[in-house]
Amino acid sequence: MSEPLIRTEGLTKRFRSGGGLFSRERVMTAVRDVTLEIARGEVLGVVGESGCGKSTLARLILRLIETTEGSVVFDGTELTALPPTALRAMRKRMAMVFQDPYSSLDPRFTLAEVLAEPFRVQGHDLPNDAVPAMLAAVGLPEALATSYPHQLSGGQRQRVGIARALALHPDLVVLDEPTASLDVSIQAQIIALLADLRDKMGLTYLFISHDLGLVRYFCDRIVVMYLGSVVEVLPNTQAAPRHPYTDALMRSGFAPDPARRREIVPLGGEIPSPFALPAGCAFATRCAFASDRCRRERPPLSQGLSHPVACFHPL
Amino acid sequence: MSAWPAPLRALRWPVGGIAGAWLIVIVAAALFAPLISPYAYDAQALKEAYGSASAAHWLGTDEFGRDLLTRLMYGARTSLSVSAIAISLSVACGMVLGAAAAWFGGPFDRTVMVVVDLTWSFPEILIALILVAIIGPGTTGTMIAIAVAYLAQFTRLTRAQIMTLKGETFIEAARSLGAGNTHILLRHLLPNAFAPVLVAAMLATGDAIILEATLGFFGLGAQPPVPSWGGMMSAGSALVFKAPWIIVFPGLAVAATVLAINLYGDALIAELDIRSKLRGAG
Amino acid sequence: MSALLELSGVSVAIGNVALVDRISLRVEAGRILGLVGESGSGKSLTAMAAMGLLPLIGGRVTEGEVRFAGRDMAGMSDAERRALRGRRIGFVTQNPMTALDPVQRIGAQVDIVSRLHLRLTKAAARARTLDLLTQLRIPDAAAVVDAYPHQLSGGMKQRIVIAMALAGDPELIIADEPTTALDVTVQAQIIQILGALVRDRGLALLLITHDMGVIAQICDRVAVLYSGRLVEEGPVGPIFANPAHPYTAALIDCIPQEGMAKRSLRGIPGAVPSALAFPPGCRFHPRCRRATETCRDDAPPLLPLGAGSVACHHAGPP
Amino acid sequence: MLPWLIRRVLTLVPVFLAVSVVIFSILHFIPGDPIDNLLKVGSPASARAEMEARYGLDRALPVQYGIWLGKVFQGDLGTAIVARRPVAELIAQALPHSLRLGGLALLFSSVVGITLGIIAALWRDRWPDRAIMGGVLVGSTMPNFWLGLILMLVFSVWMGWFPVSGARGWNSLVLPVVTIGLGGTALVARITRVAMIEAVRQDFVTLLHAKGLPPLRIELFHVLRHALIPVVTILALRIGWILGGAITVEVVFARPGLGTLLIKSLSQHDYPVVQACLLMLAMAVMLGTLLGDVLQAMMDPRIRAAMA
Repeated sequence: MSEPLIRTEGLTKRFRSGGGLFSRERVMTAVRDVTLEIARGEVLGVVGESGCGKSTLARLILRLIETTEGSVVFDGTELTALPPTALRAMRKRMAMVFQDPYSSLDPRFTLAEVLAEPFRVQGHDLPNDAVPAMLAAVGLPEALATSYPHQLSGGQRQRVGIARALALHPDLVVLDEPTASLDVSIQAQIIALLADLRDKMGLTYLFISHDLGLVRYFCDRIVVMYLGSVVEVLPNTQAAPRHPYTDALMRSGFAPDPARRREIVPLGGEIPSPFALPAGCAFATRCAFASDRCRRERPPLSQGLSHPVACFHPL
Repeated sequence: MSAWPAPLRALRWPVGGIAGAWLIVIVAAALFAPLISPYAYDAQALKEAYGSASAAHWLGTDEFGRDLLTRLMYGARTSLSVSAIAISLSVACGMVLGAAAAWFGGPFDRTVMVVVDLTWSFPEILIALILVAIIGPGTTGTMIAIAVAYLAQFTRLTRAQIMTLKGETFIEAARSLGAGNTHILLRHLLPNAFAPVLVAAMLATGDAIILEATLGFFGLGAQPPVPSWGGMMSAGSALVFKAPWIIVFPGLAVAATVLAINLYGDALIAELDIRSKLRGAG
Repeated sequence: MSALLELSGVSVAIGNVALVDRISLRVEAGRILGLVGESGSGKSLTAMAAMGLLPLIGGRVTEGEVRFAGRDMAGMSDAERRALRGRRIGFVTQNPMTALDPVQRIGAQVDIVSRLHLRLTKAAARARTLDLLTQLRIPDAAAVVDAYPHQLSGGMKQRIVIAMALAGDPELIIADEPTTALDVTVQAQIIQILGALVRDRGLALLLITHDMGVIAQICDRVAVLYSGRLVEEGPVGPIFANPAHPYTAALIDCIPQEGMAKRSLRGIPGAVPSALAFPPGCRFHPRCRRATETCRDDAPPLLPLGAGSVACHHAGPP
Repeated sequence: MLPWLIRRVLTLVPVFLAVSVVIFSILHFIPGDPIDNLLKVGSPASARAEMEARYGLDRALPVQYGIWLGKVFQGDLGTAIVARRPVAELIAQALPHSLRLGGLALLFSSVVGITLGIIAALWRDRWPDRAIMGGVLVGSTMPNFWLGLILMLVFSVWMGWFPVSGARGWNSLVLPVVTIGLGGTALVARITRVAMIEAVRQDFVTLLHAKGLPPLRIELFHVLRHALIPVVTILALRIGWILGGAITVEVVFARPGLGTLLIKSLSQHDYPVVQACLLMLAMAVMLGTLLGDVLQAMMDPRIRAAMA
């Protein structure tokens, strides 16, 4: 296997809050010791519920926020050690599409200005036909170039966000819940567009989502996160879950088919606070299989099984 | 209609239109006072002193027989220019200070905010009184005093705008494209913060006119014989029972102008759809 | 069987913008009716109309009747309508994060319903609240009643909202996107609770959602809305197996499913129209593969088909 | 909450010190020398030096500040240079008048402002709302002193209902309180109205209606309670602003009080008196913000939680 496009090593992010005169300082661990690789050309999905640290992980990988511990290596270059100027230049090779298509475009920019911005900030000349070509690539009419974001629908805005991300032909595109604020009929359009663009441009995607069904449809490999840690890496979309949390996640979704109704066995318990992580397995408080060892000791992401799972009692 | 810029759309009849019309009248009167005023502002005619409204003097005369309408026009010159210049000064400094505080954060931000919050909770009139006492009475002193008195408000507002904008996804998006600090500040943050601050400045000009008048009332504004609305009322206050019109008309001029500014400002806020952004500005 | 809640030809407008166009629905005791649609379909307005709460958002019923237990709600006095709300109709809102009064303790917010409608004493109301919370499997209910909303998780808050809806011992529950703001594992809990309520207590449930998966899991019948109009209605089995309306079919096809071939998801072309510019004729025609000249000119009427009804000039399997 | 309160009060100490430094040093920038007012024209230089020594004006500024602050803590505010009386005595005479006037004005603007705000919010976008908000706006566009003079002209001179000036009897308070209170009323009414309208849009209010609670109960017990949180915040922050109105109005109505004292001593360059007046006003402002924070915490459990 060739060198991966991205390799992270023990990536950890802790946020500090308070600590002023009026409140105690609290430390929140958003991402905890994440080691993963993204191969060139693959679509890696990261799935988890709110607060699991998936969006923070995306930003750490792009170094949009600074890491507390660990490193990110992008195509042989350690991003975490790069000086600011070199990092800014490196950004033309990696891009991000954001969740909220309403606030991800400057309301004072026309679409042409939005799409010219990547060229501008990287000091490239804007080719004459670039804006119409970019609009066409994401299926928008050329006439929209002079429109402002507020004149567009959510789906159209997200297309603009995608066009902006792809303007300089990056190697890696991080997609942070790109369809979570859209209607289902539009979500499917955008997913289809992303798949087409990946084929055409040979892109590598890191796809962040809370929707396991969508991730299983769209991605090649799937990283499952719970409370800041990776609990399982599914090597393909067909692989059976070995971690009880992944299993619960799969059982929580409903298929749009009344013939496949099933007994719901809801997950009990509450997610522990990220301000006070338990000593052992973070999922132990809600897990039917939890033993004393799970509560005491944190299971490592073991490589011995069919695929990596962080569990003492894999299914 | 929607293709028109917001400042023109805000002139929609009746409220915005009437307010706009009054502002145009008062500004024109101020600008062209030497050309259109019926008398000279310091032309005394002691025989005609304390005259109430008449054909010769539409609004009457003061204790020296000077024409009130003329003095009102010249007064507008002083009051409007002092307020407008003071607020422009205040906005310029407040934007720099507020943007810097929001941008650099840390101890600098905290220091600025403590000072700003503290001054903000003091009455503007108190700050202005002390400053005029230091600088000395007159138009320059009044201008600087008003500028300083409103500095806290604009610093606060600009900082709040930038802080909110900093959290917007489009800033993060620009950063993800490799944009540097200068680009983000100049192309995204300041242009987006500008409209709310400018509208707040307009509304504050109304308050500044009142403040200027109050300083004038205490005899600390423009010094005689140069007329200002506050100064005219100061002179008139002692004569309020004998010749109430001396004080009534300048007061009405202040109230009408401030009202017009507020009404037009409200219409402008509605057109620009920035009401929520102006919260917490007082 | 007679319907507990019946909407016949109900139109809703806010200001002079018509948003819901002649919708008819029936919700029966012991049954779950799913109301599904995308943004702008008018599904939440329909819920507000059924609750008689449209004036809160500046809206009004412009046409048609909302009948509860056979009585036209328009003919009732304000007091009569208020006596229904909380007592005979319970309401569950979309976002549990904002649904509770942040400055009032949980217990008091639930107690008030039974004190107001069932005339219970303070102590009896509290006992009932504790009982309800325990039934909804809220751990440590005795402590939760003394908590403020910000101290609870989203899933817990949604169960409190459901407890408030149940406190007046209602016959009908209207749930407006009760799981949209929740994580999937919590969504499963809430759907299970709602399903059990209908089964165990014989309640009627009007479940509003945009999620066809949720509909398939627990509803008996489904009504599909598009841009303020009802396009298809009927029992879930046949509708999911053989959707007659092209929109219903496309909506089901938009959901990624296990075993689906890569690249089979294409979505529905175009965008959901704005209420200010609904297309003439069939409102779905600009996005419809089957659309013809007729669809552009004439709005198709809702006609019976099998056990349900459909509004399409070209209804039937593709 | 108590530990928070203690910490909150402790933070006022550095603020107080900072304010006192500012107040002390600012006055030394004021041109004009109070000694000039005291000396007879042509007095020898020695008389001047003696005079300066008597008031401590010959020492270095930091030393003067230290001495001044030390005395302030003992309740000794110095001796008024022009009035030749202990400043504490002057303040003690003026303060009750100002407190009464400021307190009543604050009460007036709170009660009237909140009431008008509620009425406007309940009838929003209909004529009671337009009338109230229009009236309130017009009221806030008039300079305080002018309004005072006009009220005096109409109600005292023409109608003869109230005394023209002075501070004898309750009815001498009516016009000044109304004059000061109108500005505050406008502010409070506007915030109350907006806060009520915003609170009404919240989901939990919809749910209260869905629970079948009577609308008036919802508006007054739930919506108003919410709306009052921002009102209290702004009111506390702007206590100084409302009291500022008192300065001019005291002068207009020729009432004894801090404002009159301040204006008079400013024009006479009577440092010790000006310092003391400013210090009193600063303390009122600081106590106001403290009170606001405490009230806010009492009204909102989320704020209490953040304080733990």
